[in-house]
Amino acid sequence: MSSHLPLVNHVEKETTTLNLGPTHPATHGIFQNILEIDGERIVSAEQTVGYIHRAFEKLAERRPFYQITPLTDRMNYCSSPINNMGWHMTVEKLLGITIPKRAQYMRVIIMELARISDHLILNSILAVDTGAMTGFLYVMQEREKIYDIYEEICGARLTTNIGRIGGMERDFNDNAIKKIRQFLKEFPKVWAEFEKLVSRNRIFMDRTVGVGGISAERALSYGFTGVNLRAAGVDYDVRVMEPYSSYEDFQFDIPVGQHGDVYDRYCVAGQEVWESLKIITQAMDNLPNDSFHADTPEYYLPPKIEVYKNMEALIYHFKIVMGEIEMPVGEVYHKVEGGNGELGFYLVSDGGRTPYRLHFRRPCFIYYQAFPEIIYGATLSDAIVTMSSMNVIAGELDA
Amino acid sequence: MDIYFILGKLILIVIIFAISLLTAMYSTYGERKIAGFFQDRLGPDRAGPWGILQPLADGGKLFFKEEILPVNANMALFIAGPSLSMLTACMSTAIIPWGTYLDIFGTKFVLQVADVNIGLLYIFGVVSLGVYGVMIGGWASNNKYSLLGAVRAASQNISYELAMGLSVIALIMLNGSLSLAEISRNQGESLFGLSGLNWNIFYQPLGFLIFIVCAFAECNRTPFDLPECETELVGGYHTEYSSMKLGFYLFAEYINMFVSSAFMAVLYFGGYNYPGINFVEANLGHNAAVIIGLAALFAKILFFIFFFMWVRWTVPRFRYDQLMKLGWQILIPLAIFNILLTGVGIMLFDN
Amino acid sequence: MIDKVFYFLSFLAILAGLMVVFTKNPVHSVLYLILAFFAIAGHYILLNAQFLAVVHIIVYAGAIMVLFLFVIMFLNLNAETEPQKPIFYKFIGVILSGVLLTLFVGAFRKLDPIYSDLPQTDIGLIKNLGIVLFNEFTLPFEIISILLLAAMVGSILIAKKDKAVVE
Amino acid sequence: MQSLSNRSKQVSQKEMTFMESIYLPAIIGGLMITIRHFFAKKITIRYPEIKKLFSKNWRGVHVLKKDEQGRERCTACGLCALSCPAEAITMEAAERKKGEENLYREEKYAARYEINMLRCIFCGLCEEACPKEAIFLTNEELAPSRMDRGELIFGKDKLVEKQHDPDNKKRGGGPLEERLFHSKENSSYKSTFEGISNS
Amino acid sequence: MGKIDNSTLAGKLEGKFPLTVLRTDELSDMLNVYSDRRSNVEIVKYLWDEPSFQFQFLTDICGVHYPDRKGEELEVVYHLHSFVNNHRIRLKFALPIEDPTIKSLTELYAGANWMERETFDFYGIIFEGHPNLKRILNVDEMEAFPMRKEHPLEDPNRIDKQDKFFGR
Repeated sequence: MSSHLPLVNHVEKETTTLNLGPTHPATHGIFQNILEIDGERIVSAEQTVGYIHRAFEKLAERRPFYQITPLTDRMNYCSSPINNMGWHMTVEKLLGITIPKRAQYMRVIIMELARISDHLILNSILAVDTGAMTGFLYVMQEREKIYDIYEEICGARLTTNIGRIGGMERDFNDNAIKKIRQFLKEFPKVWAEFEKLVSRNRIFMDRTVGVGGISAERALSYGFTGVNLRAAGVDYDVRVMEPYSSYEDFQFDIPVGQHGDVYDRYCVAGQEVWESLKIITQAMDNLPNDSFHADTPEYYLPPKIEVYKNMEALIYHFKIVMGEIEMPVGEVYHKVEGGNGELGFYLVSDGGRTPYRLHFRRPCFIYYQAFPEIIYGATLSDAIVTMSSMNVIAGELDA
Repeated sequence: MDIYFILGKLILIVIIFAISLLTAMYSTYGERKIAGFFQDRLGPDRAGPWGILQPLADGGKLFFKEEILPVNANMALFIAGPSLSMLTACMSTAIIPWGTYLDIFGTKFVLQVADVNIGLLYIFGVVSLGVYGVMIGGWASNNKYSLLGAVRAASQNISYELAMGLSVIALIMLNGSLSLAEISRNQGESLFGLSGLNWNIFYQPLGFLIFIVCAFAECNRTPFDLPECETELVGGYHTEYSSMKLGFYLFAEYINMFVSSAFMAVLYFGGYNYPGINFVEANLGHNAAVIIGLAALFAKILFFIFFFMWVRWTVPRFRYDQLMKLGWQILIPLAIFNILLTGVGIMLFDN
Repeated sequence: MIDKVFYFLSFLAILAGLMVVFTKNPVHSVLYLILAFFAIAGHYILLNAQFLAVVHIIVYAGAIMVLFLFVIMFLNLNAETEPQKPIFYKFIGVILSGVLLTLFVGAFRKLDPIYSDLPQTDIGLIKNLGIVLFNEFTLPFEIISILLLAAMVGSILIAKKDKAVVE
Repeated sequence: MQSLSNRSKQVSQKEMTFMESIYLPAIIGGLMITIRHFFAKKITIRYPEIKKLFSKNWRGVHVLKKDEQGRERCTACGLCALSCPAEAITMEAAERKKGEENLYREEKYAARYEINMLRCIFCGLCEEACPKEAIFLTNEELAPSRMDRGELIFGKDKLVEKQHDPDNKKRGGGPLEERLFHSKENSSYKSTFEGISNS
Repeated sequence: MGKIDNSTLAGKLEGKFPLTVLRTDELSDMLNVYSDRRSNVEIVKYLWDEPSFQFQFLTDICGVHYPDRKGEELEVVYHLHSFVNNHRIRLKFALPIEDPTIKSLTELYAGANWMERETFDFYGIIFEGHPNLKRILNVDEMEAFPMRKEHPLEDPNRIDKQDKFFGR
């Protein structure tokens, strides 16, 4: 980045203002960058966000806990199961529930699938933004297969609302297991092919190597997490540092880059897909055989058959659905490794049926503010590539 | 000049014009279909069997779509832009030799509209004008993205014209003529014992490589589609265009593609020649040989159009400064080197 | 036939030349200049100098004017800010162009119109041009080509050096 | 910065070999990959003619179920409306009158039951909340689209299933035990609740 | 990779800032430090600099509104993280609603910029020394601070809003 500085500082020219967004093909979602450009060099950038702000934090203050899950779906919609699980775990942490190993492993499988779907979109969209459309469609087929798996597990594809407080809503059925196995068998070929198509192509490398780099110090100062931080060389991963949901049981590496540039981000995300595949394989092979939900009838909906036959179950059913369960007073901060970084939930409960305060630490919102610094002095094309490699997702940006 | 000559030429012009438009039209269909096939999809398949009526549907749609004229656009130039693009794209078909001549009832019917002795230079003249359509349209739209696209197009076209010209100079040295008819005729000689295989590609592989790269750049095709790259400049120079004016721009691109494929075929891949042309002529007669030659030329052209699309759906695109660097720092020195090499080759082998 | 084409092209050239001066919008000026170049190229073709005509179009219309347009497009982002020239400059401009006009008129009055019935020659064809260039004018031709090559290599070198400084 | 986890792995290799730096090998390799796909089997599903199978758990448009005797199961308890995070469900309850026993299973029924499909997010919480197994998201209509927004407020006319189909293998169909098994494919609940009711 | 435990952390903090750190507790999952709002930069700087702590990563900033607590209605909550020790700490600073000002952390953490803007946007907490304190997610013309509790969401059970387009 510093290499461009002399060029920009020494020449005084008339600059042009260019509105990149709110609706521009490269802003995947709706947000705006007001760029000052001099020819094709960017001399300053200002972001405007909030175009799809939906006041989730305010809405969450009226919803019972279980109704907040659909809200989290709509944050990082490329990996909504991670958000769902993160929220469930936050509430479980508040309630002090530990869920059985099987449920934890199931969550790991779903979260890693979500991470794959997030990263493959990240990388293939990066390829699209550099002009290579075809690889994108090859891996998109695989994303559809991941969505098929979601559909088997929960019934929806994109906004999943998967799982429950206290476990999963249902066990993996045979179809789901078959589809996951098949995915594990077929996907590596597709991903290897995609990487072969894109990674070592000189045109792609020229576009990405040394573009949009950030040092580890600046990245930490900006609160980067996830792929962006690891690309800068810091091996911080919530899954390893503070394991949740039995992540300590699995063997996997943390891929890191060197300079935090676009190519590093691309490589780290690409490698993380391989690591996720490793985790899913281990989880599938060692899937324990106990229950898929915690044994906590006061928080976990009873099965329908009990509701019809059993008075207690009916009472619990009504209490849970109406949100009249006793919540402890307290506050928790729980974090998961989301698709693009540390996704945190800061929950303050006053014992009421709704959260007193719920704050989402949205990684995207925090690291996107570094964008003007990263692209300073770069060209317009670099800015586009940087933006898409940072995995800025408007839903998460604006919450 | 006798009346038959003029009539023949007129018919030929109409036919060539129709063919290039038809090819361009079906190139749009081909692009979509081929893109689909490359991407594991089917492509358009609803309009007619296998979707072959799709270009008509597209054309109809473009004609009847609402015409949006930006308020602050420069009207005259806004309309002139696509027209110029279309005009220059169609002009260069005039000098392509589609075959030697047909013998119809004893009248020689030359399958080339104009055999000008500056043939190659004519192409460069027309091609160098092609950029005006893009520039004027981009500027007149009064949109910053369009302007950026126009500027990129202009500098890209000028830069790559140079390398293209230099790469062709080696070819001219080899053939000793600027006339395309002459170049085609030269390639009809025999090589490896096969008549009609004396193609320039065997003598000028490096020149061809430079030429094809420059042809990609001149047609604004991926990996050189910076003037219209969607992810950066929305639509580039045609961001503000709608309905048939947009159609003209897109159409001009496909005609350009057709024309440059034709030139690649004529200059480097033997034009209407094919292996065994003398054998066919001796056994089946002149007209049959010419018609097969025409088919061969079209096969070559279609292959190159396919190749254009194939590359487009495979590679990423360059960045602006990398594009300039490739053009000025790699291709031009390489082309000069190619000229030197050719010169040395001619000195060594021709004597 | 040829006469009529000649008159048409001349009219076009003069009209375009005048429009270059009189249009307010510099982009239009450039486009009229291109039109003028085309008319002149047409004249070359009338003289059977095809090579000259095409080179004229390639070099002037295809390259130089593109660069002109290129620059003007960037300058002319908002036409309203065009500063009004002081009357003094206009005055000097009128005087200078008047002097130039007198000079031309004086020169042309002395000129005999011997070129009006030029016979159809092949002197402008590329073959003859090549023969002349490589026989009579070999030395100047080679010197010029070396000069051009030097300029080209120099420009490439400058471009490379610039890159090195940035890095 | 020092390693935090000892599990880091350097992944990006930025130095290009000579073969990579001359563009062509990678481009040709890419061309080979794409041409292989050119002749590969296409995955397009030609939609209106061929439809993709939904999973058993598919959450589609809502259906208000009838029981085996063709009576509406809904008892207008309002749990679904309460559990709806999008606040899409509106209902009005009414008492069942004499002679309507063959229409409604319970004494109370929903006289008006509307789901605003513009608001509905298909989260499936209403299905989970229903204690009478009356509402199921099993209609396999995709993304209902209408020209008029008003038409997208689905009333009982659109929601109530026409006739109970005992052979229907979807959730909410078939005999009771099977239905319940479909909705919750697990039997470990029983022990939990037996424990509670005994204590 | 040294570990810190919460009690030493609390002890050190209280020893270092006897006047400004009001109290500490260990509610649920991490150490909460309640301090005087005027000292926020000092405390954070100390936590950053102290070699055995190195809380150099700002995880989150958010505001909370407690309308019942007189004089300290608003609260700014910082989550800091020490990567080296893999330890987290939560700092809380209470502010009166009449004068909701606190010093900005943008000098220390570049990432605090937007987080503080978001907190300002939602709660009207003014961060002194912030380079560009304006609304971020809501429109600039907005006057209220929407996350404060005096702006409740509308009653879900109201029936007067029967709208064909937006439901009830």
